[in-house]
Amino acid sequence: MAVDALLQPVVLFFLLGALAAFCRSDLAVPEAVAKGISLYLMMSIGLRGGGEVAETGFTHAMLVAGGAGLLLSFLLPVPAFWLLRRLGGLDRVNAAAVAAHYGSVSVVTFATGSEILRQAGMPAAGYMVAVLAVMETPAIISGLLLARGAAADNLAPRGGLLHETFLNGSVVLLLGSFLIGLIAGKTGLAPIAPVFDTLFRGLLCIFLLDMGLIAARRMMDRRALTLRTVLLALALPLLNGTLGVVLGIELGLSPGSAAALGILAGSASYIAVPAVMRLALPAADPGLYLGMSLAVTFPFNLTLGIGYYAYVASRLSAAIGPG
Amino acid sequence: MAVDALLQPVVLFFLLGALAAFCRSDLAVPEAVAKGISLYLMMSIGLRGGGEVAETGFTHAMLVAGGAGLLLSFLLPVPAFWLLRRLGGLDRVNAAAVAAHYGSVSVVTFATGSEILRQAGMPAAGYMVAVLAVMETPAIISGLLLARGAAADNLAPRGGLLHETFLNGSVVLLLGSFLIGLIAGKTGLAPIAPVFDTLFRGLLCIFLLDMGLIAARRMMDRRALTLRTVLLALALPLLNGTLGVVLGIELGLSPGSAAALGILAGSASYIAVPAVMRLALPAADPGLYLGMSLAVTFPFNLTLGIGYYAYVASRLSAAIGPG
Amino acid sequence: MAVDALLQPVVLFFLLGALAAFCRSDLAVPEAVAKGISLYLMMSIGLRGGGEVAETGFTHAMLVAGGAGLLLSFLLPVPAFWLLRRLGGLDRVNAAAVAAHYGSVSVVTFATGSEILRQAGMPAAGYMVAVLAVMETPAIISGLLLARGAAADNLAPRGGLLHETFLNGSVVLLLGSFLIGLIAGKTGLAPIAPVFDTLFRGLLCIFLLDMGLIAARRMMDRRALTLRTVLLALALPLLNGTLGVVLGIELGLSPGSAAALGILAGSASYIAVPAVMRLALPAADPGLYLGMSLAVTFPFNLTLGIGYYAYVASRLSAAIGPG
Amino acid sequence: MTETHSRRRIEVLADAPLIPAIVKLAGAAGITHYTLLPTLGGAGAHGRWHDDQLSGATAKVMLLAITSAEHAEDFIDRLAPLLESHHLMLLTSDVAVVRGRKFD
Amino acid sequence: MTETHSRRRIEVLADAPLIPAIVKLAGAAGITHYTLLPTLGGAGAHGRWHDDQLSGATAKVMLLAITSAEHAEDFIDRLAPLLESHHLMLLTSDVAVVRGRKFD
Amino acid sequence: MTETHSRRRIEVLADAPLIPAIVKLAGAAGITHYTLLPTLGGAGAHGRWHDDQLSGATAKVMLLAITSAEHAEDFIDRLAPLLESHHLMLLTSDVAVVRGRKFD
Ligand SMILES: Nc1ncnc2c1ncn2[C@@H]1O[C@H](COP(=O)(O)O)[C@@H](O)[C@H]1O
Ligand SMILES: Nc1ncnc2c1ncn2[C@@H]1O[C@H](COP(=O)(O)O)[C@@H](O)[C@H]1O
Ligand SMILES: Nc1ncnc2c1ncn2[C@@H]1O[C@H](COP(=O)(O)O)[C@@H](O)[C@H]1O
Ligand code: NA
Ligand code: NA
Ligand code: NA
Repeated sequence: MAVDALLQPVVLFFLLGALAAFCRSDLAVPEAVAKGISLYLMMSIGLRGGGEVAETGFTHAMLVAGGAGLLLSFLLPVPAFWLLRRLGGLDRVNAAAVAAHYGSVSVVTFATGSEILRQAGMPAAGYMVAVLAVMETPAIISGLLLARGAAADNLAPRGGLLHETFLNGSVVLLLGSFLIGLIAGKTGLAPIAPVFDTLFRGLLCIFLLDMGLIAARRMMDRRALTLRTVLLALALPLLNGTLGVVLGIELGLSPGSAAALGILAGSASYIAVPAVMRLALPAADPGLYLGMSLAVTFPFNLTLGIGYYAYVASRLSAAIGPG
Repeated sequence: MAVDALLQPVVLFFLLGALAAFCRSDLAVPEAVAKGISLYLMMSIGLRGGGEVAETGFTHAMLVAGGAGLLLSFLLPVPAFWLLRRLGGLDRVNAAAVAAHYGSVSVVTFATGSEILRQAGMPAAGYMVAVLAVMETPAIISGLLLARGAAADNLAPRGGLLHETFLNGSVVLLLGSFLIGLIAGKTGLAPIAPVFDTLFRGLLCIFLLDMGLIAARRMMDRRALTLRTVLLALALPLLNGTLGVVLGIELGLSPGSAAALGILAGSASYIAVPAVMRLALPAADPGLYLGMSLAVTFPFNLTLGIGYYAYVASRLSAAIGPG
Repeated sequence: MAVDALLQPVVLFFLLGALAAFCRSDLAVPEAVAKGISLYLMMSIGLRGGGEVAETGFTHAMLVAGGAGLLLSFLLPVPAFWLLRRLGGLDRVNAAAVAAHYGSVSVVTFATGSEILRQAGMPAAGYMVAVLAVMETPAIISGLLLARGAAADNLAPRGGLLHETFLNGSVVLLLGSFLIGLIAGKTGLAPIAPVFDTLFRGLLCIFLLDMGLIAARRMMDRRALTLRTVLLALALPLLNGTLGVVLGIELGLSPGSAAALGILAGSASYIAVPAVMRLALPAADPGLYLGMSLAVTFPFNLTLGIGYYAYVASRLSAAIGPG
Repeated sequence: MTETHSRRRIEVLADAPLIPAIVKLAGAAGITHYTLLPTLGGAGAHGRWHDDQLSGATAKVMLLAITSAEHAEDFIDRLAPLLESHHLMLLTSDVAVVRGRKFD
Repeated sequence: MTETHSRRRIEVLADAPLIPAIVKLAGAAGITHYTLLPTLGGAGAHGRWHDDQLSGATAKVMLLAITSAEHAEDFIDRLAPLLESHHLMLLTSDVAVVRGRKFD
Repeated sequence: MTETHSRRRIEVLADAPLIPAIVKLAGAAGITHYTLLPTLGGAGAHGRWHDDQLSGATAKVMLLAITSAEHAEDFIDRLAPLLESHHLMLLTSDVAVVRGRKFD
């Protein structure tokens, strides 16, 4: 499946973008278009997740998965922080900022993963979108606690950082779309499905082309990445992702949903968390946290990680229980 | 029907945008994307209207509706001007500028209204798009006449304002697309229908998300709105819209078309007219006319107005005639 | 067929844009949106071409067509250079820069032509996309050779111009998408076909609306065009295009593919080549080469040229051989 | 060392629909070369604004022109009476250029 | 000839998420009128950047404010300690305006 | 009161494809820190232009660099012979900065 996943157009366009950037081609996707597609992806994911939950209703499994996601997002930054300090040699503020990224999630990794899982015949449950939304912000709070006191600053927002965290545009759009999907239900969503359902994979291709360009350019431009931080940017998704899958299987989630929980745990944020961190921990280096999450972890997950989490999930579920 | 309309994704996304802006979320749709979708909406409306008229041919009802629209657009600014001077306490120039907005029409209100009418089983006739196009500009001329002389200005366009009025981008695009739809006919439009037909409602959702953000931010930012102007921005659509519906029914239009005429009469421009007014009556306050039309009248029509016009149209037509 | 072609929405939107610009309307498509659609068109053309070649496999005809394209792109600039010097009265550098544009190709002319050919029942083979990609760059090299020595310049790229030529964004995207289409095959492309296939003609309409605006504005703004250069901008596509069709028929290509080769030979670049020329031959006037290719040759090909090449191809193939 | 010449730098911030008229006014003052720069938003005596291209009526554009002292003065004299009524911002400062003749 | 008045032109380049906080800081220094300008990219002591709006965390915005010498000084004093830690660029220069009162 | 230092502000307007080469030229003159600003259109001796990103060949970008007088002079000397042939616009002016060392 790993090779199959690698040869899908979505992944190939990511590789094309990365290759173009490495060869210093002037290929570029206009920022407004990339941003527009990114909003579209969040709306689409939210609506489709909400629509499915409207179908299935609130279930026990959903609560369990939500709780697991909440816990993971809160706690994953702690071991990450420790590793980043010990092995990565980062100072407290930078380690805390990076740890928050790895506790949180990447919407596009989840989106690509969902498509690959669906294609592989082990789709994730619709409520995993709600878990995605739930996991975006708690890690930020953990990160800020780990940075302890570093945030005192003349430019720090007066009303506290919680506002910036919970009202970050991507969090609002994802949750809002999920609720709209929930209210509208499958029939209400039908007239807009040609946009938010049918076009999804194609637009994801354009977006991943741009991600390839951005990730590769960031890898070449920034000096912030060292061998140690690059290795950690590979180890953290593997550790967190495996943990997520195991937890999911243990809690009785379907293989697809457990794989999705692994994808969420293993992915690192590069939209919501950086925007908050730039404000909350200005002393942390954006070159470092964006370099690690965007230029190393994201490509890794897209090309290898997703396949690995899916593999572990299917093997574990086969080992443990009957079909 | 009013509640149903409120729970449709298009309206819910408008509310989501407004809510996000009120909570001071940093959610934003790139301007280029919003502008692009706005062009798309005009092309789509024009093409579909033209395609339908190509089907039905030019009818008597079409001429009648066009004449009614022309008249409404020319005359509605007069009572509006009087109300704005008397009850709103506005000076001549500001009253004239605002009056022009209310005589003209909002393309997106019409688009959303058409969808809601279609869904409610009382679709408007295809030629109502031509009426929409006809109603965009006459009100501007009335407004300028009401402002009388205020336009003498060093920056006023040399060639007279009629050029700016009739060649405003949105007017040209709407009329041009209508003509193209007319020439191409249903068969000629078939290959482009997947874009201009199928995607319409979905893209309208994204656009209304942005409208919600813009309307709410404008409501919070600008000091130009007073209680009196806000109340007028609610009364004018009600008055004009009711007038439009009654006139439509009297003239023998179908309930759907009469409701659409009401929606047109009740809506206020926020694309074509402001651009001309900024040039023609620079002394008028954009905060006032955009605040009233965009931040008050548009949300009102979208959430309540459309349902009200449709209700009146269906009741009146039931009361008056058989069938 | 010529009149039919003129009345298709894609062409009508081009004319609408041109008309709006000539009347000095303020209609404008945001640059980011136009650029985004232009990237989309290249991806779509590449993917579809690659997908078809994956179906048919590499054939003899494909090799022949590719060779012919390579040759045309290399050699067409030579007579063009001569005509531009002699009849156009251009200096060496300007003549060389313009000649390079006419040896290379216009992706959008090809795209529109393919649609028109398909509609007319004489579709071009899928591999013509590869020919398109092959023809983009050789003409640039010929042009630089013809300019001989003019490129010595403080701002000239250190690593030589070949890098800029072969890694131009549009070249990379077209070739990359072709390869992805080849790898994915029809089944791999199915999930993204709703974007890259179904939406093609509709989005082409929006793009051509913008092209009409840009071409007409360029025609009005720039003083670089003289009667002689305008006439040459009409003669060159006719000459090159006829040559391309004849060569295609001689080599045994199907009428549709021969017409497509004529379209490629007759079209002039306005995306890849100008970007390289601005860098390689800064002394050449962009007003001249963009004026000729974008404001004269492109509209000519779109409205008349394509129909003419198709006519010649169908007559020639009928004259020469049996079915 | 390359010789430079002192000229006036004029910047005018105006609502987008007014720009063509301001370009004409500049032309009347002898200023035919200029560059237009985009803006994102701002705040002034007439409230906050944000570039919503939607209507374009309140999106602002910055016109930049480098010119001689005389042309600058002429332009400023023509613009001055419009500054308040049209919500313009006009800035002038000194700038040095290499090709003096080009910026007269 | 229209009379002009000398004022201070302040430009602050900052990451987009910091702009609201910098606007507040300006307000505290008495500067309530400003204009925001977009940027495309650049390079500094902290490496190269390019406006990828994706996260917006490292897209930079230029704040432009014209103000009196006192307000300018106050603002600079407040900003100075933040320049290094927040990767800001602060520039000041002289500019002449027509309506002096408006830019105090 | 925060101490400020006087430096040179250099602005170069150039067609987008030339920007990387101009950045290299600046680097050769010792200027490695810069900011790139977008433009919308304009008019000059070579006619009017409008930012159609389509080909990008004639879209213009403004490079802004703050630097010491010596580096500025060096850069200007290198750019001067290219101004006419490459349709560039070069402006220099004075600017004050807080952290003088950063802008040398
Ligand atoms: N002192 C200032 N500094 C920078 N920009 C200003 C200043 N005053 C006004 N502006 C800009 O000019 C616009 C119109 O100003 P006003 O007419 O005062 O509302 C404002 O919205 C700002 O974008
Ligand atoms: N000397 C300079 N000239 C122009 N822009 C600069 C200069 N120094 C810094 N910048 C801009 O300010 C940003 C942050 O600077 P730094 O903190 O040095 O990385 C850079 O990325 C540039 O965009
Ligand atoms: N005096 C000027 N003031 C402002 N911008 C100018 C001026 N002269 C030239 N430019 C800009 O530089 C570009 C190239 O100038 P030119 O080489 O004269 O065509 C023009 O299109 C303008 O955008
Ligand atoms: Na994670
Ligand atoms: Na109305
Ligand atoms: Na050609």
